Amino acid sequence: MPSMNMVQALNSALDLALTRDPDTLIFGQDVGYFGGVFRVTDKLQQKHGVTRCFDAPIAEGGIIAAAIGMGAYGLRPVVEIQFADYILPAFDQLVSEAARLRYRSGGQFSAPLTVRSPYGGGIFGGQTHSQSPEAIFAHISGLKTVIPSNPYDAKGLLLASIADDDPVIFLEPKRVYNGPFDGHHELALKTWADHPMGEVPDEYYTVPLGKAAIVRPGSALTVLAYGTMVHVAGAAIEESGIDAELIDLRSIVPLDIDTIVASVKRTGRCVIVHEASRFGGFGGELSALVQERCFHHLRSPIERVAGWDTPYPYAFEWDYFPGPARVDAAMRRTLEP
Amino acid sequence: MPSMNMVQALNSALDLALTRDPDTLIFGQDVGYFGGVFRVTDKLQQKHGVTRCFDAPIAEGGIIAAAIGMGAYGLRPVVEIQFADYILPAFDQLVSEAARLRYRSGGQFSAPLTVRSPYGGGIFGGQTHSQSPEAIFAHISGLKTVIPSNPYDAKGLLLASIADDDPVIFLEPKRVYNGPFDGHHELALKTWADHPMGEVPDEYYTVPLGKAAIVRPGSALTVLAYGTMVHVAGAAIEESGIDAELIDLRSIVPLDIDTIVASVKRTGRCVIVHEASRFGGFGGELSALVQERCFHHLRSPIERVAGWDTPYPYAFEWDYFPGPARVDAAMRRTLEP
Amino acid sequence: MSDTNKLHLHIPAPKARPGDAVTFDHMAIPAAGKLRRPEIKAPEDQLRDLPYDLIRVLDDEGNAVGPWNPSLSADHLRRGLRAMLLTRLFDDQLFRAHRQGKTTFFMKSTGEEAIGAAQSLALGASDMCFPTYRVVSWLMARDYPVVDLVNQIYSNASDPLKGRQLPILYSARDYGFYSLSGNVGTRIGHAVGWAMASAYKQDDKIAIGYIGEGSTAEGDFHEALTFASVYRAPVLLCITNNQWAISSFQGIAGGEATTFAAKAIAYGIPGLRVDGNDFLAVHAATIWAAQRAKANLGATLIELFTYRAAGHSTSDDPTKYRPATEAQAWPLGDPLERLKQHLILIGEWSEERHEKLTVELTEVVKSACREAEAIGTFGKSRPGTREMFEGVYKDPDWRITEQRRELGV
Amino acid sequence: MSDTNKLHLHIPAPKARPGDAVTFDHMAIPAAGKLRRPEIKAPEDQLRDLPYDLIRVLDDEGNAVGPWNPSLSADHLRRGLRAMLLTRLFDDQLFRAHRQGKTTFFMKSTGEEAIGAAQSLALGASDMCFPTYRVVSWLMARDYPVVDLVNQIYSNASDPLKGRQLPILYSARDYGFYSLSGNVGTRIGHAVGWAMASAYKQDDKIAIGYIGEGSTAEGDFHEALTFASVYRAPVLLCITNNQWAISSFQGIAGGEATTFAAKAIAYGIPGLRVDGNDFLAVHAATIWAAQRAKANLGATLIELFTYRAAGHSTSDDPTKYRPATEAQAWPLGDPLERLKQHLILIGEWSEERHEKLTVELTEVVKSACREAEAIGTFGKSRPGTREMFEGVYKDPDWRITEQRRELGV
Ligand SMILES: Cc1ncc(C[n+]2csc(CCOP(=O)(O)OP(=O)(O)O)c2C)c(N)n1
Ligand SMILES: Cc1ncc(C[n+]2csc(CCOP(=O)(O)OP(=O)(O)O)c2C)c(N)n1
Ligand SMILES: [Mg+2]
Ligand SMILES: [Mg+2]
Repeated sequence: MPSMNMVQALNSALDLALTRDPDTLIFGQDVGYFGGVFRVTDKLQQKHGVTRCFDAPIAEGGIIAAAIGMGAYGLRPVVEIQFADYILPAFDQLVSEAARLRYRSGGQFSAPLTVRSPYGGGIFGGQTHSQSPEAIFAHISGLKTVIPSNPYDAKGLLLASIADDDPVIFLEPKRVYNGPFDGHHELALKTWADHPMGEVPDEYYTVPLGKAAIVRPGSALTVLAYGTMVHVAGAAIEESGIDAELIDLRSIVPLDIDTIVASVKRTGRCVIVHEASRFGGFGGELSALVQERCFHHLRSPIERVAGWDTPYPYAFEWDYFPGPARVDAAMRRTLEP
Repeated sequence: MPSMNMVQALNSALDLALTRDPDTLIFGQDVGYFGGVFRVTDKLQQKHGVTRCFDAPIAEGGIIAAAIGMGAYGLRPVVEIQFADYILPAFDQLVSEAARLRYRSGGQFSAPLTVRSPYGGGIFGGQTHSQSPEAIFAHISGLKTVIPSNPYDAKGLLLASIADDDPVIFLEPKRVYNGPFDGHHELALKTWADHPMGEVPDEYYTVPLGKAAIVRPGSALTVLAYGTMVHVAGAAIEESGIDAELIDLRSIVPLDIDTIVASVKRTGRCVIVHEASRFGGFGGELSALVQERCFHHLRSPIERVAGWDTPYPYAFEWDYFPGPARVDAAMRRTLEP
Repeated sequence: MSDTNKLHLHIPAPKARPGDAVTFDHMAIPAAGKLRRPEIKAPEDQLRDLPYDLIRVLDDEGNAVGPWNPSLSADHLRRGLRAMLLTRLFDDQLFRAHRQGKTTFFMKSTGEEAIGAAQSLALGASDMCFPTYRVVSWLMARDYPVVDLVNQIYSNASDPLKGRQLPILYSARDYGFYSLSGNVGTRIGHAVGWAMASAYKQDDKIAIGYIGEGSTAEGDFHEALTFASVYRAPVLLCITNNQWAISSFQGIAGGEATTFAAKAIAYGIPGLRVDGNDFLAVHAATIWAAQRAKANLGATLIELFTYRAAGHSTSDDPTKYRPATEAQAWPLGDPLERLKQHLILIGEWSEERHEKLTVELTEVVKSACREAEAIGTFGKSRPGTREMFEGVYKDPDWRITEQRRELGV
Repeated sequence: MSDTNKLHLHIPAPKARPGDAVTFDHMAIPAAGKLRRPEIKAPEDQLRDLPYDLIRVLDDEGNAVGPWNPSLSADHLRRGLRAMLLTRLFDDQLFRAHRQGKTTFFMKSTGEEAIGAAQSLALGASDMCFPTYRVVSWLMARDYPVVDLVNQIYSNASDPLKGRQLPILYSARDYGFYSLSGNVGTRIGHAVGWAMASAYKQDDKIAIGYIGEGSTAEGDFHEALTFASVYRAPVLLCITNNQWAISSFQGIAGGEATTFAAKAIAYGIPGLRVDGNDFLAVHAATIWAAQRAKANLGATLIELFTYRAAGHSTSDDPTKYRPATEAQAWPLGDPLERLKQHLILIGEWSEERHEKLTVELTEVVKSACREAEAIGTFGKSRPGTREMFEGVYKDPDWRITEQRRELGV
């Protein structure tokens, strides 16, 4: 099977989507001739034509608005927002329009769009190239939020998102575009070539939304993570020698509650890891759900490992970014009698 | 002491703010000559002059942007967003600019603005006149979020918010503007005239941000609420005969964690109530915090009573709106052995 | 440069407030028939005077004059008159229904009926309209069942929107009428996207999007026009300038400094300023812009100059912020009266026929209301509670199913 | 109307891509000195031709000609030249520093140095600039300590922004330079609000806000201009049209359909289109607009027509999307060379003096870098980790204090 990094896997997914469905088109800032600042749409315009993959004005709200209108017409637009930090200008279009259209129109109209966006930290991008805004989307009824952690899932989840008839926010952890990153920034970079999930079929396939992956089975405790944090948690588990079960949520809406609950009921302990600021982050919802559904099985407090409650601090990246050491400490706290 | 409804109390606060500080000014849609669609700025333009309280274009982002610039100059703007649902077009200005300015500029600039907005349901306002978006603000480091539940607090908290040197989102539960509403929509309306918190001094005073109020002491369980839900929970407690402790958070950022934790440690049980959709709502953060800090004191699962995970459904208001019955059921569940 | 003269902050104010004498003398009204009608292929730099003029066809006597006269058939004009009159009667009836507690909310389009009616009849059945809440006459002109409007307003068991939406925020896909919502400004960009999609598919359908003059201040307006200009979208973008945005006069949206039609110049597209109370002028401008759109010449911005004769909504009392007599003083008159006058003048209508039509349409509205009330007014009947949980997504996830179970529906 | 001809979607494309021959023949460049300079009190309707012309003072030989010639003193011109040259040398030095791994990121303003330099010197010390990341020459012209720029870029222990901000996103309140951020478009409205505040206080300070031509597509731009027009804010709103937005040519922002200066017409304010590579023209236009602002005549939109000669940032390789030789072919030349040529022509400068100045400023930059590097380059030195937790709010709440304790700082 060919080996791909996440950028190549996403590019392959988009290439297939354009090939299979004439009603699918792509637009966004710099995605056309240039192929995107992260190269995810590389060569797609050249291969499929200028109207299938083209540059958009620097107007995120306008991009989403146009995509909603195209969806109402019957197309399946896939748009790129250059950084997840820049989805915010389009937040109203996503919440007040895309998320509500099917409901309020009694099903007459819907917004089957996919909003791709590089997200998360670890690249010294500073305040506006590093944020993880997933929690504010997860709270919005009508939106789905997908976050892959590896090339194989990225391709399958993106194709599933494009095929989905509802608006999907597809957040791409840019720190793992070119290789799995476990938080050990002091060590040499790894590539996807040596990683099993870097093996990606050329063909069309989907990974269903709402189905979590048990990355590593274990009995001592359950670690819930998504995106880059799956690799950070994996490293922490490996290095600690703790027999933790690691679950990659893959999509937070829909959320695979059954897999989560079954695991925590077995282990009795739970650590939640995300990059986003802790307060009001998605970890709060996860903690509440686990607590509500596994209360009598819990043997210690559910722990949250997350970014601090500060803006994303450029020079303090590794003090802010939740690394293996913080995950390790949290796991040990949950194991205290 | 004069009796005021919440609209009058807010108007009194704004009148005092304009009188005391020439650097305070008010603008927003229809707040000038007309005095605001909810009459909160009634007569302020006539009394203080057109440049102190004036109409703004229908451009929420522009309103916040202008207020940030005024703050950078040295003014203390108080803006009204006509409905909290319409803060969303300004979300990027609030998150990427107002919330970050002090931090990113090394303290050279700050954004001491107050954003007032009528919020919440119970008035048959349908999808875009009923929402409770507090969770998406609570997640943003750099913003404060205040939600009064009665006239006395409304005036004191608004004056404290205006005096605060950081950006404050001030959400006014419009359902209790004219009287306490306990969710019994089938019963006659109550007025603030018969309510102790409807007694509001004419003078300037503040209610500190970050200090919760124990509305009703109790020992059986702790109910956490804010805004309209304080009254709903109060009714549920009274009718149930359960000796619950009712805490009105008053501000969710800063959050009075000490009062919350002390109470739950005493009662060992906790019910969280809010109008906003449940999934990803602020109840998740509260549940997680309580669980983390009171785990060994908890005798039953923390319950959340909230709006359903749907858009705000116009004709189904009373099926969606969390009423006393749902709070009662949740309290009883927490009391089950 | 002298720093001595102090700055001051300008706050726009309308010419008259309650108690003041009403005057529209400051408003220059060009005579009907004078403005040229350019070729649709005319380059934008030859059209830059149009936004400062006013396209008018009907003169004060009711004659149709000048190059913009669309020379419509009498049948077409009568269809327009019918749609406008039906809208007027419908508005009055449902406004009363609100006062009688049959609904929680209602909005009238009194004085603006010509706009939706003329444009609905000018455009094709498969074109798509992205409306504001003031163009219900679009649906009236296409014979949308009045009873379904009332069912929606009453949110009864037959509400096509299943009780999920505030009264008058209709959606009627089969009638080329896009889903409304309570927030303003956001859907004009959907019109552009829809038009881009039609062009992308090499289809021949065009879109028309509406926005109120007050809402043009939203960033959405600018982003929509930017997209329309950049991709030459086949779309008509219409600003209904009815002088008021709730209590704010159009000066708060920029109307003191220039016309709303002039905003077209920022995007290098034509901007037409049209007498919105003149059915023929609205039709003519719409056809001109539609032909440009269909000829791949791109978007046109149309300012429909009119006046909001009624309150903003049932929640509003306009006498609090403008003279009560302002509506009557509006120099461009009543669109219904002006079309009627024209039809009578050309011998295609009479007071008698108008009387008969009024009676007929009053009965249409009344019987629709009766039919709807038989099902139920607000609160008396409504769609199954289960509808609250449907349609959040195409397929519900566990949250919805669990919560539906918790509520027991 | 014929429905037979099919629609198609127009996607703008630049005249030349890598491999194509470069030509700017399609670009009409009016001769210097020809355009009239209107009275600042001239009504907007007499200024509507200006956005389609180009204010130029320096002709091809370097003579200052025409009514816009500001007749600046040689000292003023030399100060401008110094600021521009310092910026150029600084950019080159720090770009190299990035290649050497001393910082993670850098952006140049090569070819655009005249803009910040001329406007910084034209406006008052207490006026406030709301910059983009391409007007560092504003600070150079006001003798901001170069070492502090480098300290910020290295995020070392002396970084004035305490390690919290991406390199080059400076903030320098005492130099009339507002806080930058990585997101584009959002701060132009702050400039308007600041100017409104000055007017509200009956102060005499004015504001100047910048935005790139690509970013004018953001709704923020429109809302800012709407506020500026409605409240007649004393503000200069400047669009630096450097032809490119990363890989997107200005046509993607609407430049195919009209000029960016023409956007002023939508708001009923004057729009000036200025040769951005002409120090004298930029100065003259700035003074004209500043006088209007200070005379309570409101805002002016200024398009500064220039070219982004370098890559977008250190992350960008422009040869991937535009011909490598395009920069040299830019018909309006190099702002630095043109001002130098003028000064020499009028006998106030020489190649020798330029050589000496280059040597002197090279040393200024080098010594600033040495000084900063002595403190530390990126990663080698930085503010105390505690700074990560400071300044989120004026006073930290329990979350910050707890988390700081958890991290042990
Ligand atoms: C985003 C948003 N902001 C504010 C409002 C509140 N609001 C409802 S209608 C209205 C006035 C709209 O005026 P205009 O655009 O002129 O339309 P008109 O009512 O005159 O037809 C306002 C401010 C809203 N619905 N949505
Ligand atoms: C809101 C937002 N959207 C997108 C970006 C990504 N981005 C950074 S710079 C840039 C191009 C800006 O072009 P222009 O406004 O012309 O300024 P220039 O770089 O040419 O000076 C883009 C798209 C951003 N920083 N912020
Ligand atoms: Mg209006
Ligand atoms: Mg540019």
